[in-house]
Amino acid sequence: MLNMLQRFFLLIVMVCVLAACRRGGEPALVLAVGGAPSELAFWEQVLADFSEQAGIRAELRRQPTDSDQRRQGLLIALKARQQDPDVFLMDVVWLSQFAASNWLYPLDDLAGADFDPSVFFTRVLNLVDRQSGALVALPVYIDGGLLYYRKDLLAEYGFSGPPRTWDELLEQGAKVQAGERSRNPGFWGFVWQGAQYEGLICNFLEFAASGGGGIYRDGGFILSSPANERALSLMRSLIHEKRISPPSTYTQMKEEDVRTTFQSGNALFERNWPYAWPLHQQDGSPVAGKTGIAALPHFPDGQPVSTLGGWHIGVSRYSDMPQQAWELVKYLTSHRVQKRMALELGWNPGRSDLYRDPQVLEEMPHFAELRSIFSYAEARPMLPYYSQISAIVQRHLNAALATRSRPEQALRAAQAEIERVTARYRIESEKSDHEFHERHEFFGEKN
Amino acid sequence: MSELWQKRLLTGLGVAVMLLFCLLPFGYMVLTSFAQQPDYLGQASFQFTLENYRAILTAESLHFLEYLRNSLIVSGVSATLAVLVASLAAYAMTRLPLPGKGLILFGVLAVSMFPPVSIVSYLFQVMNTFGLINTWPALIFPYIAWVLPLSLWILVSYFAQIPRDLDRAALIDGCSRWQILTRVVLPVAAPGIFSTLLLAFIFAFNEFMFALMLTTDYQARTIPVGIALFQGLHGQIPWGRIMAASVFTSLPVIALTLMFQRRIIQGLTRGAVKG
Amino acid sequence: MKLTHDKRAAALFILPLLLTVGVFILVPVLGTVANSFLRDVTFLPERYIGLANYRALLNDGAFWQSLRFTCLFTLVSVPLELIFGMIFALILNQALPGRGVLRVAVLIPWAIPAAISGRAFELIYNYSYGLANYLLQNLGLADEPVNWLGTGWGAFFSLVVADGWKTTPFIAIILLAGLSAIPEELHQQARVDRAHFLQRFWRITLPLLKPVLVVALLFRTVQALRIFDVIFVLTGGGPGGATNALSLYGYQYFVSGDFGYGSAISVVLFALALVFALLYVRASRFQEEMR
Amino acid sequence: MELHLENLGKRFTTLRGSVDAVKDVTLTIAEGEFFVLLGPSGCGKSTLLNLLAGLEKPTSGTIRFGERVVAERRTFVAPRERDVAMVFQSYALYPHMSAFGNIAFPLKVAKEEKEKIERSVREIAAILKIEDFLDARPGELSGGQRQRVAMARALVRKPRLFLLDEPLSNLDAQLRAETRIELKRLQQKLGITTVYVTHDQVEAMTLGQRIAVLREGRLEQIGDADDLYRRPQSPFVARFVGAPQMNLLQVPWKREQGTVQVRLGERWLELPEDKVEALVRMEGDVCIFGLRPEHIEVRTESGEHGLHGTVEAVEPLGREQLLHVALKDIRLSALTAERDFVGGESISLRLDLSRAHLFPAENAS
Repeated sequence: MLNMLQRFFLLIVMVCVLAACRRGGEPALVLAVGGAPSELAFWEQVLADFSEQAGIRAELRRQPTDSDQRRQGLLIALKARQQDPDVFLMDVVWLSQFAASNWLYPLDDLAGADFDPSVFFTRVLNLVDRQSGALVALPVYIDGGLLYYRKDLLAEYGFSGPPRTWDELLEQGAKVQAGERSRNPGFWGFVWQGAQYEGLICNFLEFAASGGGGIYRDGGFILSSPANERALSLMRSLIHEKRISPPSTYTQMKEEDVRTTFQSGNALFERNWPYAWPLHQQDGSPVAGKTGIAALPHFPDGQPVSTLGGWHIGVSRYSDMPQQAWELVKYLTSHRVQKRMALELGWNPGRSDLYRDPQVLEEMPHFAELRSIFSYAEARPMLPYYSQISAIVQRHLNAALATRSRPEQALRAAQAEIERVTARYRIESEKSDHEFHERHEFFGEKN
Repeated sequence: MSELWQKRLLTGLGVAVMLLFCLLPFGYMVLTSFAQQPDYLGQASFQFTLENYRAILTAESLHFLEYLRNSLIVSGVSATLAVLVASLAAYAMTRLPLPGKGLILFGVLAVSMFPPVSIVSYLFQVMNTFGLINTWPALIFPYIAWVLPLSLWILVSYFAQIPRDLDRAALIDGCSRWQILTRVVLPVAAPGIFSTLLLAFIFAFNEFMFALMLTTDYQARTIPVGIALFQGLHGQIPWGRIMAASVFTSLPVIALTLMFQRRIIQGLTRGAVKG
Repeated sequence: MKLTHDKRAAALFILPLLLTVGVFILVPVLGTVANSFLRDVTFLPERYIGLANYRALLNDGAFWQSLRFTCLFTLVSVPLELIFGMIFALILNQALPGRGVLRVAVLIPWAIPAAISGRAFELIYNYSYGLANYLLQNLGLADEPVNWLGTGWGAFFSLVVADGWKTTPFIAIILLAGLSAIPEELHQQARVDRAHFLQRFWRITLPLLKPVLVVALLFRTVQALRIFDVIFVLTGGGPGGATNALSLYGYQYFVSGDFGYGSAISVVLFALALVFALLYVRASRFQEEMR
Repeated sequence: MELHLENLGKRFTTLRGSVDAVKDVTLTIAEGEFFVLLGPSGCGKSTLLNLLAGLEKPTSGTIRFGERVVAERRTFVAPRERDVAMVFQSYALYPHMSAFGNIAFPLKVAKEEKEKIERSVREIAAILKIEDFLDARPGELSGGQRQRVAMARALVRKPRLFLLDEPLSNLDAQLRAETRIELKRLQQKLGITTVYVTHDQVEAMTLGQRIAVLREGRLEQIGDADDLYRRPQSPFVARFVGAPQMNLLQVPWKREQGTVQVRLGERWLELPEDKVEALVRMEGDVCIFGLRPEHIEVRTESGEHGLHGTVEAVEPLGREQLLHVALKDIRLSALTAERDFVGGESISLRLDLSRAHLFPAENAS
């Protein structure tokens, strides 16, 4: 027994030593990406091709899909000033924080004269990728909120096209829902993301900004405003008064719940990201060929708005091989790889030139429409402490949707809480805020 | 109504409630793992498929079997070591002259109340310093510490029940303290040791946060994180695969339970702690 | 391993414990406590700010809400789990036919990692095709599907059930091990004394089970206070922050890069757990039994 | 092997203060001797045994096994290096091993050869007549069988010192008597130096070649059974040894006309001359007077020398009766086989003063 245990201990020590040895070897670029196995398989292939072409060893660090968990993984490594990962993908809302934390290598320093930023969506680049004047990231994949609709049903009930305003949406939704219920008791007029998570902010921003509201403007929070109140009341009445959105909207409706509801033929309208398109159209989908996309509706006095989402690529400040890292960034944002991404994963490239590529358009006809929709894109507040704000706003909006508080009450409370909580961060970041606004306006107008 | 019947009725009722409570969700998971779509209880109908199992067992990109292997090794090794370390400590606490036993016991419990998320970045740095990120030891060491408090508390309460005369007899019979532990106390406490081992194993098996942060891919990643990776970029959840993976994952634990079960019934308890 | 003196043996025996717990838990915990006095935010210079994080917590409504939820959840779920765990353990300890199968059945829920069982319950509570609504409607208990997670209390009890499904077996197996250590003679004696089985339970089983019961209670309380996975998956803290547990609240700050504030929340959670633990230990006088 | 204990002391320190379990004990136990430690519970006899076994470390003093110092201030020899064996009151059998496994355990730990173990176990099992249940677990054995297994486990190694801690107290009366005899025979046969702890004076008297009476950690008296019975050196020993208990009374004494007298009830009784010396050394005018019940004669009619009293209670002991008699302000018990007495009867007592024991009053020791 004694011997056995001693041997066991010895084994453990040996395993540790071996494991430590295995870490050695020549340095390699490390790309941190999260996602489903099929997505990771894609990245693995791309990296292998890159290694072969550029002669630089590159490895994949597999992260989960959950964006909080992905961020925490990067945060811990960066806070510890790790050399790896060298290159990583960031959700658009992290960019300010990562830049403010000085974790991102200014790409201008790495880029040669041959680099042409104009192939990317300029608006996106200016809204988010330039921080304090420096280019710190490039869009790999961009997202924007869309309205999906059932062409067949709209025609059947005598509507000529998708709704332009929220009122039209209400009208069409109520009529079709009432008609369809006899055949399908689980049918809903409009499904969208209302659970307490980041997606709720994206949805809210689209409702609010399409009528002149918003979260943050000109260095101040503007949550408690009549426009926002109107938007939130509308969202709430969709569920509780008009009842064309299911009660589960504010509990479980995230992207996938929304998509599957629509895809199984149980909804007329769907607010979702472009990723849903290829899935709706795939073989065996009940809504294949019956689905259309359009810009989201707006209030009579407003414009359609689409919340800007997506993932951006950057180089770590602590990378031990930034020049090689830049090569990888260039490769991953190259026309070839972006095209491959669009065709294989159905993702929307950050390069605008691909939306005119005949081959891409043949496979992904909806890209033509997406291009215009991305130009309505509205960014969420670009602040280093955005996630704290987001958490607060999510909670209060969700409470209003759950009828735990009244809209104006929720918005006022959110505004007050934000002011208080973020006071701790603003003391020293005011300066950067100020710079940011100058920049924002400057580039915004230029666009 | 006689007592026997009251008891039988209560037992029968209890068994029914217990089985329903424990197995209904699990049965649902099994059913879902064989379904093509998870919404078969809605308007859609149930379509049987083995595709999910085929996928998790054969699709290389899922790395399911590797995750499972990592989980079994990491949890098995850390549970064993933790129970060993806890046994040593519990023995010292119940038998040996040790100042501040209660303080140690409570202190160990107290520090383990910390939310794991707040200590994971420290662990990351430690493991990184030793080049252990994405290796089994990176998880084994924190897991030992992680399951120790539970193991320690259970074992102390067991060891306290074992008569001290047994130790004295063993001392007289020529044993060292180490021999007393391995040849007398551990065997006598076997039922307790086995349930502790099982609890420790499952504790480690279930851990998520450390596994997420201290491993980077299938070379060391464990099942809970591995299965979380099944999810797509927009939260596409392959329910069938997740459920197939969970059902498959519970097999080793079921096997362990059966083994452990046999050991208990084997009659170790028959004369235990009575003589 | 030649141990001539018991003191040296004691030191050697306790050393591995102190070492592992010290290096892998105690040091990081102390680090976290120290961190809670800092403004440790990724995008601002690090600075000592004394108790400012704690003062900010006092004025943070969301913090109070999550504190309330966490305590309430613990106070409701742990006793419920304890009662059912006890019932399960009593059943499993009987010589029933197929008791091996029963034991496996009870352990299955626990064997499934929380990150996954949370997912399973997500499906179960699904509004349009989940098992819960399916049963409810097909058993004729309701006409309309129920939005389980839609109200504060609905979400609360849905979480209690989902969490209890996983943790009741834990209590059951600890108590079962404790039960198997109770000599059969005591029960026979009581039977001779014509004690009813409920009396036997109250007078004999329960008192003898006390040390094990305390262990189960202690650990479940600490775990319940720390509850994370199930909430993270099921409600994400909703609706409207009604189920935002302290650990989840702390996690939000850790992932968003405010380590100082997150640490302060962790320390509060820690203190809370400590209070509960002290109460139990005091009530049970565990140390005395240990001598 | 001879055992030497010199100024041995053991102090336990707890949160509530410290207790001296053993105080300044000095004694020598001869090779092959059957030595009994006798005393009431809590007198430190078990601690003393544990000190011999090496289960406790003395706080002061020395223990030598022959020439070898096994415990002293800086020396401490662990139990397994002392070559001692012990039988516990609870038997402390290992519940997870068969009887055979239990008996073989010390040999296995000593890494003896398998065949030798087998042979030794069979041998000792034959001596103790336990061959038939060597395969059984302790839980399946009766109390007596367990006791034998425990003895076998202790003796199988042929230890140099054999320690027994109240090994018979869990047996019923008849079995206890039988085992006592057997134990004595076994010890004589094997010739191992044996230290036996008990609180039962009958056991001590029947088994011990010498008996040490302990009181509150101190050695009260050492001697053979006869010494303790006939010549107790303190009221404590006098009371503890012998059944029924000796009568002990605190009485005034005086010297008169070359004689020494003690007052019992209202009468002054003259003591025989050989008792005078004992009293002369005492201070004060009160002493403790002891007389065993068997040395009091009970008579029905009142004689001139008799003390008159009333029977308060009668304890029938089979062949004899123990009478509790009240004499004015004192009580005496007396043993008689003369005839059956009943409560309330008036009797007279005749004391055999030549058997009286006298101790200083308020005995400090």
